Amino acid sequence: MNMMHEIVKEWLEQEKIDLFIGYKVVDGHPLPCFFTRENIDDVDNLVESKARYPLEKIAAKVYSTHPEMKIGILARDCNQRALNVLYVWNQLDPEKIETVGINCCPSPAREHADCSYLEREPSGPLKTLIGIENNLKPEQAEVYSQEERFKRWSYEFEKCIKCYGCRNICPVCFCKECSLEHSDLIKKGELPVEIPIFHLVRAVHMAGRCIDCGLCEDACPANIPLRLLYREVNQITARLFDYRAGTDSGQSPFSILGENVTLEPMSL
Amino acid sequence: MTNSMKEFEDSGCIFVIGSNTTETHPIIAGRIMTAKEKGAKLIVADPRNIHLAEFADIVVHHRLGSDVALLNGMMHVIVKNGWHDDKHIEERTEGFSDLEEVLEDYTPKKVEAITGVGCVDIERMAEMYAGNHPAALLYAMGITQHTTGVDNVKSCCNLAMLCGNVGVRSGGVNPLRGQSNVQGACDMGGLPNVFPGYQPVADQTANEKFSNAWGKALPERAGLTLTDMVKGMGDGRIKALCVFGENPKLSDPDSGHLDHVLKKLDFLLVQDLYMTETAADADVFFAGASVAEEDGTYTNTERRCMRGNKAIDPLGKALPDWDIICRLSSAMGYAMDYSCPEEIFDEMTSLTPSYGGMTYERLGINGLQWPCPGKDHPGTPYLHKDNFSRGKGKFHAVKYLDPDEMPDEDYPFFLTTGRMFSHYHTGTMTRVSPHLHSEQKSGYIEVSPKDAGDMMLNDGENVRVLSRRGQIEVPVKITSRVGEGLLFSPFHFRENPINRLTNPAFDPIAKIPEFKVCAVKLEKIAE
Amino acid sequence: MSFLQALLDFMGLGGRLHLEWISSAEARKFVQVVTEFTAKIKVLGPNPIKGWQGPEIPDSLPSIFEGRALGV
Amino acid sequence: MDKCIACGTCAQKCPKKVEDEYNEGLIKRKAIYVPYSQAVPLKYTIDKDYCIYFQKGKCRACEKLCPAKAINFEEKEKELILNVGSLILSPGFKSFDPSSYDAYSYARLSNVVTSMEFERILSATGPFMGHLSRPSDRKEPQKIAWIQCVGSRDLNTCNNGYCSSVCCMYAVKQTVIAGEHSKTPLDCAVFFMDMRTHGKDFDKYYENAGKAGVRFIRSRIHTVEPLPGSDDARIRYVTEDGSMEDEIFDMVVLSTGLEIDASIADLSERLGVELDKYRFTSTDAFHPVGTSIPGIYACGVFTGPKDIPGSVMEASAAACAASEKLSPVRNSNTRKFVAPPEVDVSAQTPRVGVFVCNCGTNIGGVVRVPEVAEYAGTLPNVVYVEENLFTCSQDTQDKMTDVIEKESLNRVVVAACTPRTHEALFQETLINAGLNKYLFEMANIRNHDSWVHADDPDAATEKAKDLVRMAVAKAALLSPLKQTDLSLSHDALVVGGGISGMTAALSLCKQGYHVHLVEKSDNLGGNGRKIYKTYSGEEVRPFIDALVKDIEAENLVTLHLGTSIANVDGFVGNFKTELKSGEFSETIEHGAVILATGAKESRPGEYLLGEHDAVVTHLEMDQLLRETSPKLEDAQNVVFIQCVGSRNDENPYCSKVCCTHSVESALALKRKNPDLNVYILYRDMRTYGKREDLYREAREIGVLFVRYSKEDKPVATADGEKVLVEFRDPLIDRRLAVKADILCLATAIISHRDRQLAQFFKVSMDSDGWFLEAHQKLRPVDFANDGVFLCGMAHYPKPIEESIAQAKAAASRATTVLSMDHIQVGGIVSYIAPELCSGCLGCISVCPFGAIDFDGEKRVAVVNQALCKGCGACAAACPSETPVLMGFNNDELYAQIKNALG
Repeated sequence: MNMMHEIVKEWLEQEKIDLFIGYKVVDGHPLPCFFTRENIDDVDNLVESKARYPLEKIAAKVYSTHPEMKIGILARDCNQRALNVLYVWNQLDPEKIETVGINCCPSPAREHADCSYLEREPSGPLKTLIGIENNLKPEQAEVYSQEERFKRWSYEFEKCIKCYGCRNICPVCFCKECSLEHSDLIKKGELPVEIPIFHLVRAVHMAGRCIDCGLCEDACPANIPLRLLYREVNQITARLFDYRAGTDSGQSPFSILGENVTLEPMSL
Repeated sequence: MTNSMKEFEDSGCIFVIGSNTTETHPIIAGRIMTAKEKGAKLIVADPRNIHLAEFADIVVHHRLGSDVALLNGMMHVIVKNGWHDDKHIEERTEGFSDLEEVLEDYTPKKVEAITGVGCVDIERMAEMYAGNHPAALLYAMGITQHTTGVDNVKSCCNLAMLCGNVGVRSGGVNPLRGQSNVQGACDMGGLPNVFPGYQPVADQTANEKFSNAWGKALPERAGLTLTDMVKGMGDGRIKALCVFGENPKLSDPDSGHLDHVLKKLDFLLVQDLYMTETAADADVFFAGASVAEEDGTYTNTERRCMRGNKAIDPLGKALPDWDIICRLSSAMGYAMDYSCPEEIFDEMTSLTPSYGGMTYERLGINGLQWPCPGKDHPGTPYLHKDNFSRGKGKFHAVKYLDPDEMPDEDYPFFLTTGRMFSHYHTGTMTRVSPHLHSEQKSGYIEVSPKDAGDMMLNDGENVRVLSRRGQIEVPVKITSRVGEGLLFSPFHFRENPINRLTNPAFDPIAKIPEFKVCAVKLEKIAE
Repeated sequence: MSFLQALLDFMGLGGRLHLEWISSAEARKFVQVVTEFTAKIKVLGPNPIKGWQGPEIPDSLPSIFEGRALGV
Repeated sequence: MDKCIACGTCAQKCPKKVEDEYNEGLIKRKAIYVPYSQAVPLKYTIDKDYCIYFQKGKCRACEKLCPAKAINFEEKEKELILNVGSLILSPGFKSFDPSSYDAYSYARLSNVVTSMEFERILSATGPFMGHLSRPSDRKEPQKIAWIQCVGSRDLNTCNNGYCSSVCCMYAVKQTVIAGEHSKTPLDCAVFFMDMRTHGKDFDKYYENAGKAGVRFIRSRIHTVEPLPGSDDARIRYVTEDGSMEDEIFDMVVLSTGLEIDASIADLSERLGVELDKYRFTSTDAFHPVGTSIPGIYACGVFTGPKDIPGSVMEASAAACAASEKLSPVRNSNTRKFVAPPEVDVSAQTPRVGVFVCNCGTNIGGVVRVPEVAEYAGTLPNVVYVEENLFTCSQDTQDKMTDVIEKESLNRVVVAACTPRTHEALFQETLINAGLNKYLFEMANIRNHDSWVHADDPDAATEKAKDLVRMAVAKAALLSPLKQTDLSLSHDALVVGGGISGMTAALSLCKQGYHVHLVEKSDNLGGNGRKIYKTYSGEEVRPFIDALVKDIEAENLVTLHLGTSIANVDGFVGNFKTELKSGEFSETIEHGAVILATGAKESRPGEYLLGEHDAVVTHLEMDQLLRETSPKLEDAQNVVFIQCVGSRNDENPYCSKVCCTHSVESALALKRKNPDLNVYILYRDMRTYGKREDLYREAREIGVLFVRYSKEDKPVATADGEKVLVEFRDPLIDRRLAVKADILCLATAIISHRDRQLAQFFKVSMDSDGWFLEAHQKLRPVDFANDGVFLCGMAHYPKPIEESIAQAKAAASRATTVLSMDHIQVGGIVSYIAPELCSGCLGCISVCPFGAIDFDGEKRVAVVNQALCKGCGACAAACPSETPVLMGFNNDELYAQIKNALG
């Protein structure tokens, strides 16, 4: 029994939490799993693993129906950032959440970068010719001309098969009604998805929310460099509003109109 | 599929014919994109200008039903230029000379006349397919749902063997299966002429093996195909019908006629998740369990047998399919008292050599690809590595034949049917999903801008579509996905049942109907 | 708005979005803003989204596989 | 007059041209005319003095051509006799006529204009359509000078000894707007004596203008000379450092003062209303809108020079004063409107009727209306189209009612002018026809089309079609919206027991309303208790004592002393406020609230304040004066320093009252002891309005005024019992020092910055801590949040008479709520469907009216219809388009956009 097991068991026993969300190996695969007081011996099967799932999204789901439940979560830095965003958007109550932190991802919160999970294969020659390499940094993508950028991004978006995987996996996507499914905003029933509206609508909605966990890109069957796109979104947000989702506390700048709002015309 | 999905990423060339891959097999399409990005060539041949075509090096839109001519034309060019794989042909195949003889006739010029694909394109396709080894050939219903379906498949095989693409990694002939377990269903004897593992019912040894195992003498004659069953119901030979998880009233051709014969039945039993159009006519309806409610295995298009684990107990009065069948069988006098799907699986593997090495435990999460004959066999990612199942690969000399019905003065348009990405089959499952429903709420018929202009049709306007078999009304979608003279409509929508129009003419061997080609006319609906 | 401008720029659609608060008393400013923006858009040329025909696949890309050389 | 349809034919054909007085004679009008473009009623009238028929007995062209047969030459002036309970005089002012000022060449040079003329030049409806051009040659000026105090602060040429109060600010405004209207950078120079930007946010505006490059030059100009051979003007002036400058300007604007017309003086005399020497009404500071005759009230510039917010406040105050006496007969002479039952259109397919208006020639003169009407008929769902000369005329309204019924219309589109002015009218017609008033849509083909594209009829016609198509598309999707009646409390809450609060409370009581008066401290009176006299010399304390007595005697007042506000719930008509007094707490219900929480004197740590006994503040000085302290008796030198803690980085505003206060105190000291040396160190002397007389008197009796700048402030050092004050005199450019027995500091008035109170009543505060009214000019006592009003120094520092006026104004405004039988809520408000809301709180944080609450149980946001103003901020902020702004929902707007695009 390792330390993590001890902590989780202790929390469950002392009723500090009612539920712990972590991973368990099933048929050789680490999968998200609930650990409860009723089944406390199962905690011995709790693993850290390299798997990454938006556990906080599961927690938010639990919270929406059982707001009184105290939940423990195995949290990497990305999970922690996602939790912070969900607190800001009132989807989770920080009072109800306990985390067991584990190190892994490179994050603005911490310097270390020992997460190998996200190392991508280098892009193929055609992609580097007409698409955007997934490993680029936003600054590097800026060397292209406007025309070139448009072509490259359009190529990437062209590949989209509208599976909504990016949204579904996203730990900070919680809206009951999603703009991506709004027929007045985005044309329905056709592939490719409306270029570039579909992806831009999502990118705009990521502003002030994206915590750069990269799950969207991992989930994307078309290998679209979504992480790069949202990283740019984050950089713009940081530049314009000095706000970093997940690390800065406080409301997202996109839901604030200003301190003194008056909608009557102000003369002089 | 002779090969595995992942292998496509390393193909030198991918030739997609008769498959709208991004919409119907999006994950395989993802592999194709990756292959492309890694340097593979992509050839797309489809009567429609499908989404995948945007990524292709060569795109051709051949006339509906002209696949044999197109493939023969390519092979003609390959042979003429000596691009074929002599060594492979010599060592692994037979019947090449017969093929060669037939190919002689299919000059690019002639093929252009039949298919509408330019000579230059045919030559380029041939060169690209033959010149980028290994080349994978992918097809789907666009190849099979024809009166010449078997010929089409044979031609695909001919092409692959000609260039030495069979029995190699990242090559092969790869029919993309349309349903999650259609491969498994075929593997398990869901065909009228075979036992599990394609052991013919007419084969003495096999018949004995199964008769012994199941304690009951089994028929030695092949049963009826669906097409034959419809006929049987029509002439009163078939009096009762069980339908499991199918909705033929929407999915079968000339559904008007099907309506008619279903009424003649004395007894109709339907087992499904939801009350379908067909189920509405049933005498008895069994509520089946959904994927999340039952254990079992699925064998997917790459022959991978995988476990499906139950997440919740069946809701309401639904029961797992296996349980229903067991109970039904027991009630009918043949006791089936399996305690769980694993028990059935174990019995099956003991009787089916290609599944012989599989157990639930070994399947794990990733599953195994058959053939997997022994406990230590790792499974088979691609077939025919050293030998074909019949020994040598046989070239079939196939000649082009017209589809059963061609446009004429009365019915001037070609109509082809298929699927679109947000719905599945007759929509029994997808149309109850609010998300998928919101994606596409109604049926539609794709009309080219030119034809729409000629007929003064507006986007979204309802039109009447008529064939010799029936008529429906459906909204127009004006799109350059189809060319002049060609119409396309998905068959998912009960409000616009396109299969009232389709031609029930079928392939003489596979008995598969010609969903992909029929002749229709369009009428503007007066206000 | 600045956010969207920056994002569109990143996407290759830079300069095509403009927001200006103009009161009803600022007719001159309105004219000036509209004129300038129109001129700017003319320089940028037609909307690439309208003309977008799908990716252009270059044929010069060498195959990374050792295929048979043609005609051999 | 009833027949006139204002088609404009008469004016087009009238042969007689007359100077257009509305545009200050800069252009011509006809002898038959509409006085100005927004005139109500919009009817043509004949100017008898110029009409050829009236003058020479011939012509009658208008009569012949009028299509409505509306010309009646026989019409005579009629005398009407009205029985009224009280009378309010608001005769306004006239701009000083500088023709007599020979030195400014106004009569000689057409490019020397008055500020009023310049206003017209800048106006879009003005003579040059808002293009900045000068009169002589329509050239765009590059260099403009403003000369301040023309006809103000001047006894030599015009006998207007007072300061007109508004000219400094309007000149600054004109420089900024002229700059905006100019294509090229405009050189603006303002020549002034004291910059009197003492209003709320005025100083910031002044500073910004300076930063934007406007030159403010402290110099009194004596002459504006013509420049021979050109239309330009030359100005010679002495700068502050004494050097002589000579500049040429394209235009010169004379910032003319405000004065009362002689005819008003005649009227006043007839009424018996006493006027002062400047023809302003003569009353005391405690009755700012009263006159010498009971029952007659005055407001606006007539009571003294003032700006728009001041006038608006006084107008409400006068209304309040008038209705205090008349409250027993409230609602006694009214008629009740009964609407026909509303037709249920929910199951009907849209049947849209389109009414296209010519607006006389306003639209019809540019847009081809018949073509637009014909086009409207081809649009989907349109079943009826009509073209009107004036859709808004009463006969058309009656006809429209009939048409709606006859044609079973269930949606109405009017293509005419702006919904801002006319929507309510048409909605009323819908109600009369039994339709829900929200089944109405307007296409503005006048302001947005014919007016702006007057020179391109083809394009204007096309645009009109586009606008109609958009409106029809939206109309087809409109659904009826419900408004519901809510009962309300007729009690009021007044927060603050100073002069303002007590005045407001008493006014409300006099109108018959019960008032809860809440005061934080244990006694009433506030700052007023510490003030000695008003600027007009009345002692304040007796007045306050009387007020307190009245309050205590008033049955309708429930007094809550030593009480604070602990919580507020509810909204207009139905506030529930928890009051807390020590341990005791109670919740009262009230329909309206007036915030009169006042402000306080600051005590900045400057100039030895609090460290040295000789250093006092104004209020302390008032105490010394009231007590006739020996400290004053023995003093030889008294120094006043102005702007202590005001107009600096911390408090960038002007505290408004201190200049007058210092002058007043200086006068009092000097009158007591003429040998006393009194120094006032100031930055700009802001003795606005009639206060200027005090300033003049002070200078006359020897008070010494020395200006200092923000950069070079006086320095005070302790010198035994005295304080050594050192400062620079800019006139002689020397540093001087005075050993002051008393140093009186004009310390800033600062806000209490009661954020909690602001949050309770969902009102905003500006960055200086003053409560932010709904509109600084037009709604100076209202808040954006309905049912909440403000007055007194909580709004901005102000003298007693202005506080009283504002308090009465607030009472009057509160009465508009309290006198209602019920309030209507709903209509164009936001709706949040609980099943779509994710509970992210985004809408709640953007709602400027605090109208959205979080339902903790369902975890969704809920809109309070009574608080929602339909601004749509929530709909914009929501990440998933959940809030629907009724009447402007996505479907409706997208339909408009799609139709706009073709």
